[in-house]
Amino acid sequence: MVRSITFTIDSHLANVALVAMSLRSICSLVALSPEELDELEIGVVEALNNVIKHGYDNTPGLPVTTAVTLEDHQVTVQISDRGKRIPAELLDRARTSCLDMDTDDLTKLPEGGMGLRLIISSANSLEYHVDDGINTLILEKIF
Amino acid sequence: MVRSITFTIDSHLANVALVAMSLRSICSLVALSPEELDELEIGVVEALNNVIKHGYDNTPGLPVTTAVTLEDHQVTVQISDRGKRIPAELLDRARTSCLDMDTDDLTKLPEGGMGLRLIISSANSLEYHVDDGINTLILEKIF
Amino acid sequence: MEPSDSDLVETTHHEGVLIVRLLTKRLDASVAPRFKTAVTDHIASGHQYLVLDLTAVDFMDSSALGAVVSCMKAVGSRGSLAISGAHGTVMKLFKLTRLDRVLNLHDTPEGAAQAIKPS
Amino acid sequence: MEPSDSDLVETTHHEGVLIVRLLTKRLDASVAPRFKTAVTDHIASGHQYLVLDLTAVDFMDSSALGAVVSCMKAVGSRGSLAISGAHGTVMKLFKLTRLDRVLNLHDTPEGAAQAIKPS
Ligand SMILES: Nc1ncnc2c1ncn2[C@@H]1O[C@H](COP(=O)(O)OP(=O)(O)O)[C@@H](O)[C@H]1O
Ligand SMILES: Nc1ncnc2c1ncn2[C@@H]1O[C@H](COP(=O)(O)OP(=O)(O)O)[C@@H](O)[C@H]1O
Repeated sequence: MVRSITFTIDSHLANVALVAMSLRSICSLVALSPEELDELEIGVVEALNNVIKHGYDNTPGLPVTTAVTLEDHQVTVQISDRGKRIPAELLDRARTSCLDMDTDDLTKLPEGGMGLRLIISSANSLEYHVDDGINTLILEKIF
Repeated sequence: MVRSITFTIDSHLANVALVAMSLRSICSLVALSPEELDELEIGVVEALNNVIKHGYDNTPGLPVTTAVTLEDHQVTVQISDRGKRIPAELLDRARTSCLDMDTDDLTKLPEGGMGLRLIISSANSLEYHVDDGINTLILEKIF
Repeated sequence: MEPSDSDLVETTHHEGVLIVRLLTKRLDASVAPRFKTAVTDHIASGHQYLVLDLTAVDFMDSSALGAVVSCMKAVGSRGSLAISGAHGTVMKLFKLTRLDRVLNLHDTPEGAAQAIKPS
Repeated sequence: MEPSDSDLVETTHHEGVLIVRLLTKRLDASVAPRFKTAVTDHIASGHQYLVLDLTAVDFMDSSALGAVVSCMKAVGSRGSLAISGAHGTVMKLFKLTRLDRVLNLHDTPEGAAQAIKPS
């Protein structure tokens, strides 16, 4: 059986937890492992934070939707917004660079710039497209 | 801090659980007691089932939205649909009748007709209005 | 019972009583008709002493409650129906509707079977 | 620390080490700036040996991870920062970024304090 639900929040960082907690709870209906659920939660939270912080420049009151589809062996999460898009070159670069930090010099450890790579590593596949000013990120988790 | 999220599902009874589970999980952010949370879950599930079964006559593919607002001492749930409305006289009657079943004659125990009364008893206040063909039920739980 | 109900209920026999164990956490309107048919089919095929074991059920709505009432009526006075493992919203619903006064409620399916077994 | 941070962190002293215990289940972008300021204020006011106790934290995102890195840098080589109670997504994030190799990770805040206390 395929079940679907869409979560809509206003662009405020404190609302992201509501989506994350809801996603976690409904994923108990399918056989995602705790490990895979942790990964997916991280990816979705990073994507929503980015939409609010970068896409909407922290302007409150703008809609962010997260559509979740549960199937027997797949969870699909589709995040849509009307803000600025993720620059294609940054997404491409994140796809090919790895998440390991260079820990040789602690004074040079990065304090940011991990989000896109976490989003990519959270899913089995990632698609991103812009149509009529609507940005859509699709994460597929297969199990 | 006030946090809000809107859950949108298609009119299929199997999707109601997604809203119920999501509602339960986000309510852990406020100090609702387990008892109060059980009551609210029952009320919301009955209201959503009624929209799908009676408002939409079990026609799939129609939207049902559930907007939840979490405040320090209040949870507000607003359910909206574009189906048939709850007949005013049935809602009024349910407001004034109690939920006790007459258990003297087991062959006459009711097998239905409990939903509206459960919805009413689930919240501290209930409001229902129809605007431009949109039915809106508002449940307030104060704690 | 249809094979398609194997995700919903599981049956065992205990001292002449049929124990119908619910396998779903949520007994709601989306499964209530199938649940009702699964149990009333057993009754129609001759089982008069039944226990509905709700230990696994964390949530129940009024459609499922209606199905339980149907099962009671189907058994009628020819046999007996008991319930085990009711808790949380299930028990809440039984109490709100005062059905707890007429339902034969027990902690365990074995205890329930013991209480209603045909002599 | 601002009084408004009393819902976020709680501090105690243990053998010359400041233990900063997180009180929130979710350490995410909505609280990461406040968390960072709360801890770096303690460092600026002279605390050089600190334990961040993350026992209560069930979820962490990259903003909070960045705040932890900031705290490490603020302590620098003048003192020492250790972490206790990392689990679940917190540990997952430390491992994914390989930060687990440089973070001083311990099970309990007392164990962490013991390991870094000034001699
Ligand atoms: N949704 C978005 N809309 C616009 N720009 C984005 C979006 N997501 C990411 N970016 C850009 O990509 C950069 C890298 O993002 P990320 O890897 O998440 O790190 P961080 O958010 O810590 O900067 C951001 O600084 C921003 O410039
Ligand atoms: N959302 C709705 N839209 C239209 N009619 C409704 C709605 N909710 C309830 N009703 C009407 O009110 C009646 C009583 O509802 P309820 O108390 O929930 O019991 P039941 O659903 O078991 O019939 C229903 O049978 C239906 O006729």
